[in-house]
Amino acid sequence: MMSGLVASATLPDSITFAIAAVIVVLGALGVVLYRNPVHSALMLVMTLFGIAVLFVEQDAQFLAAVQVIVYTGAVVVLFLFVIMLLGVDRKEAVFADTFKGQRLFAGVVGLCVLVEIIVLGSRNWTTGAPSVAGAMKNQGANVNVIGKSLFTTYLLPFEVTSALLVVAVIAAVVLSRRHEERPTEFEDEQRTTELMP
Amino acid sequence: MDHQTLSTVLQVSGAISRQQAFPFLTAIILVPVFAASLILAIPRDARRLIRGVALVASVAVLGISAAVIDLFRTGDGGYQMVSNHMWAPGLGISWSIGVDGISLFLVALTSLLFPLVLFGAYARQNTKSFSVWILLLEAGCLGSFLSLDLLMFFLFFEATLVPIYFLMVSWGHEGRNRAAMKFLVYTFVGSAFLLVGAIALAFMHQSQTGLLTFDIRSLVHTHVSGTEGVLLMLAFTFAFAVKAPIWPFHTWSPDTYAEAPASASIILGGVMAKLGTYGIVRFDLELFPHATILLAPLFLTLGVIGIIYGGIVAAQQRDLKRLVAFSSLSHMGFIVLGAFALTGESVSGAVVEMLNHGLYTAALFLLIAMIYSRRRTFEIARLRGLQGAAPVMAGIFTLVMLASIGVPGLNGFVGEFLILAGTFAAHRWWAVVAVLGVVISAVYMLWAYQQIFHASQPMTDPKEPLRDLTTRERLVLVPLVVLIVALGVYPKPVLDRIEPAVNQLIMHVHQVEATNALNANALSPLEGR
Amino acid sequence: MLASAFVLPVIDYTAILPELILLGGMLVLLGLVAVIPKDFATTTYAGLTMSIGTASLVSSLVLWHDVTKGGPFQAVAQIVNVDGFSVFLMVLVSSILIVAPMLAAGYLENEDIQGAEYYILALISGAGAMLMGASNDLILIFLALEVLSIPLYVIAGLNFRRATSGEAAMKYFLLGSFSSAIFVYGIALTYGATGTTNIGSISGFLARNVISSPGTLYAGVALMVVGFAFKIAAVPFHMWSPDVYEGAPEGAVGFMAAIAKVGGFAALFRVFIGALPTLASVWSPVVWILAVLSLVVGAVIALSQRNLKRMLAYSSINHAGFILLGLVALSSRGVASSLYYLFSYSFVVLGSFAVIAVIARDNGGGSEIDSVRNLGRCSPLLGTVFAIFLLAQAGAPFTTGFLAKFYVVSAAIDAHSYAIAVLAMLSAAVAVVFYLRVVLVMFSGSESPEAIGSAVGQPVVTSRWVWSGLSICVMATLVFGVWPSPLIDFARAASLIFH
Amino acid sequence: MIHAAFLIPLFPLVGFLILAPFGRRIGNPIAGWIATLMVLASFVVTVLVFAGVAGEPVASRLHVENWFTWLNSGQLSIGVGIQVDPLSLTMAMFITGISTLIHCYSVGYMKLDEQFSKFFVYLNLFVFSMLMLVLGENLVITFLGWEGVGVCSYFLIAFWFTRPSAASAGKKAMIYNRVGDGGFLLALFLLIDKLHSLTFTTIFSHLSQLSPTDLTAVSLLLFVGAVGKSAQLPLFPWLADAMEGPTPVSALIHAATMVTAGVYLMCRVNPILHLVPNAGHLIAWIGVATAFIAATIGCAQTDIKKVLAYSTVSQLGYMFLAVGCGAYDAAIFLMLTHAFYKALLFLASGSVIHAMDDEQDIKNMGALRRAMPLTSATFFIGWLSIAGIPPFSGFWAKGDVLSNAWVVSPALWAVGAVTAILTAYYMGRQYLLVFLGEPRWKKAGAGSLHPHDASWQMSMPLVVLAVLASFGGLINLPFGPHLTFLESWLAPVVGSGLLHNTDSTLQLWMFGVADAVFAIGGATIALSLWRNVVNRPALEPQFLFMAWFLDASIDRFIARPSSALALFSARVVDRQVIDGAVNGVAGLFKVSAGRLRRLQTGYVRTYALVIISGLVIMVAYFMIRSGL
Amino acid sequence: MTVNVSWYLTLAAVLFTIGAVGMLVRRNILVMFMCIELMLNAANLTFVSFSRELNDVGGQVAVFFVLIVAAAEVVVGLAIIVSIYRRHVGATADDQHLLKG
Repeated sequence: MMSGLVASATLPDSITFAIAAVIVVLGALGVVLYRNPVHSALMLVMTLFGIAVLFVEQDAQFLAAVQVIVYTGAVVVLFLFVIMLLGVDRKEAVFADTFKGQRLFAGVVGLCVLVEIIVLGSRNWTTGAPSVAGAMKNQGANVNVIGKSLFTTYLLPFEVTSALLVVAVIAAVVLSRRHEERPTEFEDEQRTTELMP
Repeated sequence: MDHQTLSTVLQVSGAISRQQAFPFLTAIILVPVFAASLILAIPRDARRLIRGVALVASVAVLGISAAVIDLFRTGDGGYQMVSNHMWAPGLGISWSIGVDGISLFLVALTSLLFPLVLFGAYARQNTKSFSVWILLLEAGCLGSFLSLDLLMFFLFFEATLVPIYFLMVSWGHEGRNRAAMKFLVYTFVGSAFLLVGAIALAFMHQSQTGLLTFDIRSLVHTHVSGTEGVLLMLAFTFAFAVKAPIWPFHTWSPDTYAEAPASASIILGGVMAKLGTYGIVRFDLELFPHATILLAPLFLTLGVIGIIYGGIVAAQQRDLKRLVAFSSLSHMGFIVLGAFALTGESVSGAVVEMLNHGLYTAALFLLIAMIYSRRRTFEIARLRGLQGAAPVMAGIFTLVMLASIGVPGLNGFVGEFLILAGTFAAHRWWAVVAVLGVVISAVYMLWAYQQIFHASQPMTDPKEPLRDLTTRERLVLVPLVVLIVALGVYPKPVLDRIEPAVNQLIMHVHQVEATNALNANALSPLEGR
Repeated sequence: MLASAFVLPVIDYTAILPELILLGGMLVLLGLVAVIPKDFATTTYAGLTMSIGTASLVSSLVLWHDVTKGGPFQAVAQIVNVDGFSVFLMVLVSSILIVAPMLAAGYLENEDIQGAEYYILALISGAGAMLMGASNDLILIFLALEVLSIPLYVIAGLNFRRATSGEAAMKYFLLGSFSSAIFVYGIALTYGATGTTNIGSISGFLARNVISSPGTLYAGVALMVVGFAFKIAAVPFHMWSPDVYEGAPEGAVGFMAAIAKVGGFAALFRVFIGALPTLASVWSPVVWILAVLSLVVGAVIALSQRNLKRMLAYSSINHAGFILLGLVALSSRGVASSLYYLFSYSFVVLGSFAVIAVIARDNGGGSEIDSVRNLGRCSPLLGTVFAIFLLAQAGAPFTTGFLAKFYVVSAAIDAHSYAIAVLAMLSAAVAVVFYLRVVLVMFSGSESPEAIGSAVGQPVVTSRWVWSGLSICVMATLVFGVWPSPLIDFARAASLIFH
Repeated sequence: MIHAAFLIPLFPLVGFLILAPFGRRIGNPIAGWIATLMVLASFVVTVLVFAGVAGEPVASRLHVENWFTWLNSGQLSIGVGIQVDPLSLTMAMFITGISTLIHCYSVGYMKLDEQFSKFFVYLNLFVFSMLMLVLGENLVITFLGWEGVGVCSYFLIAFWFTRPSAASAGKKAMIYNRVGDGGFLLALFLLIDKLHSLTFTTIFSHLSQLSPTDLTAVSLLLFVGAVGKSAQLPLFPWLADAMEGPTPVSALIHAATMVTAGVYLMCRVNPILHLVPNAGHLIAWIGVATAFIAATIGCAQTDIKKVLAYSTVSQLGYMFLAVGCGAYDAAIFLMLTHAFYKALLFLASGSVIHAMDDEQDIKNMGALRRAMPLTSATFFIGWLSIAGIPPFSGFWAKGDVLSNAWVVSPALWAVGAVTAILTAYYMGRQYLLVFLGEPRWKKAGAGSLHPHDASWQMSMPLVVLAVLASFGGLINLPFGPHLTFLESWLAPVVGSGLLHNTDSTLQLWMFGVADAVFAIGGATIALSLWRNVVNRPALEPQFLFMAWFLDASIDRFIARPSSALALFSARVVDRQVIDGAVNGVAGLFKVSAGRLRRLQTGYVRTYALVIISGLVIMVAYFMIRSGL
Repeated sequence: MTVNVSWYLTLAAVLFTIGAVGMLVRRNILVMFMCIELMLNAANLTFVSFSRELNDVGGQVAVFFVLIVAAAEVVVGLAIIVSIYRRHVGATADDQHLLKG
């Protein structure tokens, strides 16, 4: 029933999609396969960019911007920062596994998930009613629409996010505060490996 | 109308008014609870005070139940002294209690045995918690016998488990923990089915009348179809079969009886076993007449197997308490037989047997405890020739033994006689086989008696010579002995009170069955078309 | 064309007052932390938290009054429901927030985890739990879920002296965010399938039109089920809970367990009965399986546990199974029974873990089963209290534990699902074993006759705070066990919306 | 006067109630005398009542006294009361009479026993039960007494409980009796089922309601009870062991009274038996077979009391023969005379044993005639009487039985006749070995042994019984109706069942001569064989000494297998199968708990994997539901 | 050829799967966390695609919220990781299995 909307899909769109999709998938695979966390982080950046492109491609300019700013600008940087801070930028033996079978299982199960979702969706992905929360097309700038809906329909969630951010702050404070070590007998296993820089 | 009827009417009405005067039954249940909470407030060192309170409370209960027996209107088959209060309307549970011929003497038995336990089988150490648990247990048992609400019954039925568990693990013998756990879990599994069945029945009743209640007086009128009835009845009976116990659900009982302290074994064998059989008579027969009649052969067979099996296995026991455990498996078999034979004689016989079995089993366990206090063992092989040293003990033991064998003139005979007579009329061949039990019981009991009391004097070490029963011990046993003889010689007063209720029950059963048959006949032509 | 100037929706503050009180109180505490010197008695913060909780309790009761008067309504642009259900949960959460600080205070003091962090986090996640019960939009539920969980991750890691605490936090966080990622993907698919995330609209949409190829919708539902099942620790999504309960600081575990279950179940019921009633025939088998698995696995694995906290973790998995029975029943009776169960569970679990915290403190953090040996002798009162909680969980008569089990089972039977009812009761019978094993160790001194010995030497002394907290829990457990009518009526009123 | 009947059982009961608590304090010998007095009193009362009843017209000699209702349930209502009629009175009279004598004897016999008072407690209780048995107005009371006497015999056999053999013997007696009681109970249930009453009068007036099968069943079931109580085939081994009890007990319970209860029961229900002749034949054959077998066994016994025991069994067999032939009065007649001479023989042997201080082996006796003339003389009378030498009582009674047997079937008569010879033979053997020959006890160690007649308490009963044994026949002389006192006296009760042997005087004389010949023949054989001869292994084969190995085979084929079965059920079925199942379930849970527990590896990735797997399965389910 | 929404959604599914599998196969906590970010992004992509398809703003708003949540989670997660690493440098997820059974 929605096919009418995508009739306008043109060749450039397709090409963009193809490229972006490749970027996304490669990036994702990179995240998983690279042995060095730093590289994984960079691959993540790649994926996120690809996704931003796809956002733009789907007329979500605002989100694309936020995606780039928040993810690449904040999240990944934070990742890299932590990696460097903790000096764990060393290789992980990706292919030596702690216990056998895990990776095989993971592959099989992952495949199942993918197949199932696609099979379920493929017949007809979109069955919903259009424009319930408010139409997008011909409502002016993407930002306006989102902003409007944020401050009307989604006002409360918007406020709730503040609580979320407060939690984040407190969590950071509480957890990463340095304590004078007062080891209890519950660390016997740990002592050996404790090498504080 | 003539004077006699007039006078009886007056008398009855007088009885009613006197019955309403005071909530006897509620008091019976609540007095022990209050006493228990009172004891909780007493410091644990004031042993005498604690014990005094406990004794007074239990004796008070005995007094009240005596009053109840006095006020009980003989010849009235219905529930008497009923009191109803809504408890949890949302769940359809109500505090409704009452007594009828079937429960009357079980209440009396309970309220008699508990003072005896407190007097005769008292725990030396940790007096406080012992008294509290005993009193709570008494409340639980009385509650289950008195409650007319299926769920109240279940609550009390379950509530008895906690005190008995603590009694066992705190004052029991070596293997107590395992035995207690086995007993508890086994019973709990049983009551799981009971609970589900009860709720299911209540909802059936709701769907038919729109009223959600667990009051058996209403539930009786529920129309239960054949299969449902059978399933529900099995669910109920499983719980009771475990509690009684009925073969083959008995294997917890030898361990439990053996490991439990004297007090607990007395209550287990004397009172709590009756919870099961009482449940069968009260709920199975009353709520599922059709299924009962349908399944009667099965349970009759189980009962008979129990009688024979319990007897012959008892004959092979080396531990005195285990022997008693199996003997009461055999006696429970008689009760089941009577209950499911569904004749007036057999069912009243079953009810009487519950009372009688309570009396002589309690006496047996008391005597065993007394033997233990002298010889420090339950092993039959290690007990010899007590009769020479303790003739009085031997005499009383003999009497109780004969009662349990079922010698006429003692109470044991009355129940067995009625049960067998009634069963013979309805299900001849089961009765014929069951009579074997009469022989077998003599075999194992006499064997045990010979081992323990006969044969030559044992070598008593001069430090601690074996002494005969002390005055206190005699005082504890006297009431039981008196009742054992009295009920054997003149059971009529008891039966007269039991009779009407039982007849009403039997009539109800057969009525429902008849109506079912009628419906079936009415339906069959329709099916034909 | 320019965006027309929009008007902010009318905000009915009373409708969200309890949440606002909690968050506001949280900010107050934060301010205090900033201005007040470091070595400030943590118990004061506890006191403040209690008063905040009390305030929100009062406001939710007021709200209850409004609801009973004016009937249920929706507020703040139809995004929160104010009905019996949400108010019941508000009341429950507020009361948890009153009791939890008392129980934690003593512990935190002892571990000298100073400051107000714990209380702040508790308040926030309390607010989250309330929102989960109230919200009328999947997005808001997702946010609330995060607001509920993230503080819990932190609390799990609060005891920085313990390796296990950090590990617990890590596991809880990784798996939690993993599951919420799955959850949000589920929301996305559902959104695609129905065109909206608003619960009311979803149910309306599904009621109005039949979806010829419901693949996307089903996928979405499945993924959301995973999200909820994880939060309520239903098998097979339960595996985090034993580890987290064991690693997390004892004083807080009770709160974590209670609040997570409350929030999770609130949202579960809200979504599945509120939004997807028309699909009941499709998802109820899944819930049935989850319930069965939780009942069985929880009870069975608990049998083999030697650590009290792990044992209780598994037993609460078993409890989750019981609460799911209410959803299996798919009736207002079912919802009411689940709510009643949640209520009784919350207090029992709070109390149990508080007792464990005390014991663990007395023998250096160990919470093995032997650590309660002879507790009944050394400090009878504490032993009795613990025994009461354990017996209540086992479903002993005259405690809320029994009535709760009875209520849910009866709901299941009312819905003619006898099999699961019997199964539930049998699992309860199995559960009796491990509860009583603890009681046995406490009172008879030994689990097996050979191993006689005393672990708890001197009588255990605990702070006033803990005692008062425990007494409240015991009260709630016994009073509503003997006189259940008010609570039951409340629960039934709370479930009326689902007719 | 008849209304004093309730006193008959009351006196012994009172005696019991006095002695049970206080006997020990009252002490020896007063306690004994109290007991004796009580029984004597009830004997006197019996006589008075007898006179009263005898004074009434034949038609109205049946008096039923109801005391109180024992229980009533459904249609069943059972009262407690007594029935006074010629039969019960006859029984009561000889029971009380003999008991009085034996009480008196016991005072002397038990003089030195430290449980003196307890002995009389039991005796009084026994007399009470026995009287209830015979006087009871319904079968339940009879059963009450029936069990009561059984219990008392248990007590008294095991009286010297320190002897394991005595204890076992008591147990054995009780258990054998219980087997019979099973039959008795079933008979009661059958009657209850059919007639809803157990009162004799009611039963007999409603016999028409019973089908032939029921009648047969009832009579045979009651007979099973009688077989147990009266030690008939195959349940007689207990009686031999019962000799472990003190001799007065053997005399009273295991010769005179209790063991005849079965016969009494059969006579009491004669209206039923009368209707089922086939049952009668069975009874007759079992009786005569028992008589013969027991007699053969008696020939080989060496224990003075065992000989008497088997002779008792044999005589009881005669009684059942009579019952089976419908000659109830003959049965009663033999019962009475037997009570006299068998009690006499037991008491005499008792004083022998006393004199030999507790030596019981007749091979170690001999030549006691000189040492204890009175005992010897009385024993001699007993021998003549039991052997059936005219004119002693035994002759008349046994003759009556045999002549009736002939009427039914000559075969029965033949066996009975052979048995008569054997009886005379083995009793002669015993007399010769005990009182004649040379005193073997001298060299058989115990040099300081001076046998002598016992004290007067013990001798007086001997004399009285000797007199009775000699002239007891007078109560029922077969010469014309005016001399058959007993027969005509019992006629109202057993008349219905009585078949009148209408044999002419000639036949009568022939029978008499025949009996006399048998008796004298047996006696002479004994004289010729056992004069001065101690051992004749040929005549004492092991087979007979071991009582046809009946006891052994019962032990072998019933006792041992059943105890093996019991052991199997206890050890295997109960412990391993039933309990094993229960514990097995528990174990299953333990194991699976351990298994499942291992899934919880502690690795985050495992947990995530499980989550995803769960997801996969669930989505798969949804796929199926969405029709893919 | 034309691109319709199902391509985007398939891509999202692929992305989600890769993330999930990564979560299962990697031991480095940070990387595992990145994989979770991948999954969130898959969700986002789905939202956006649907919102375009349905011509509905709700989806994009949802993405906005998801972004915020992601940010908050990152902060908390990294804080936790830091606190763990402080105790045990270079700890992988697999090293953390004191708690089991």
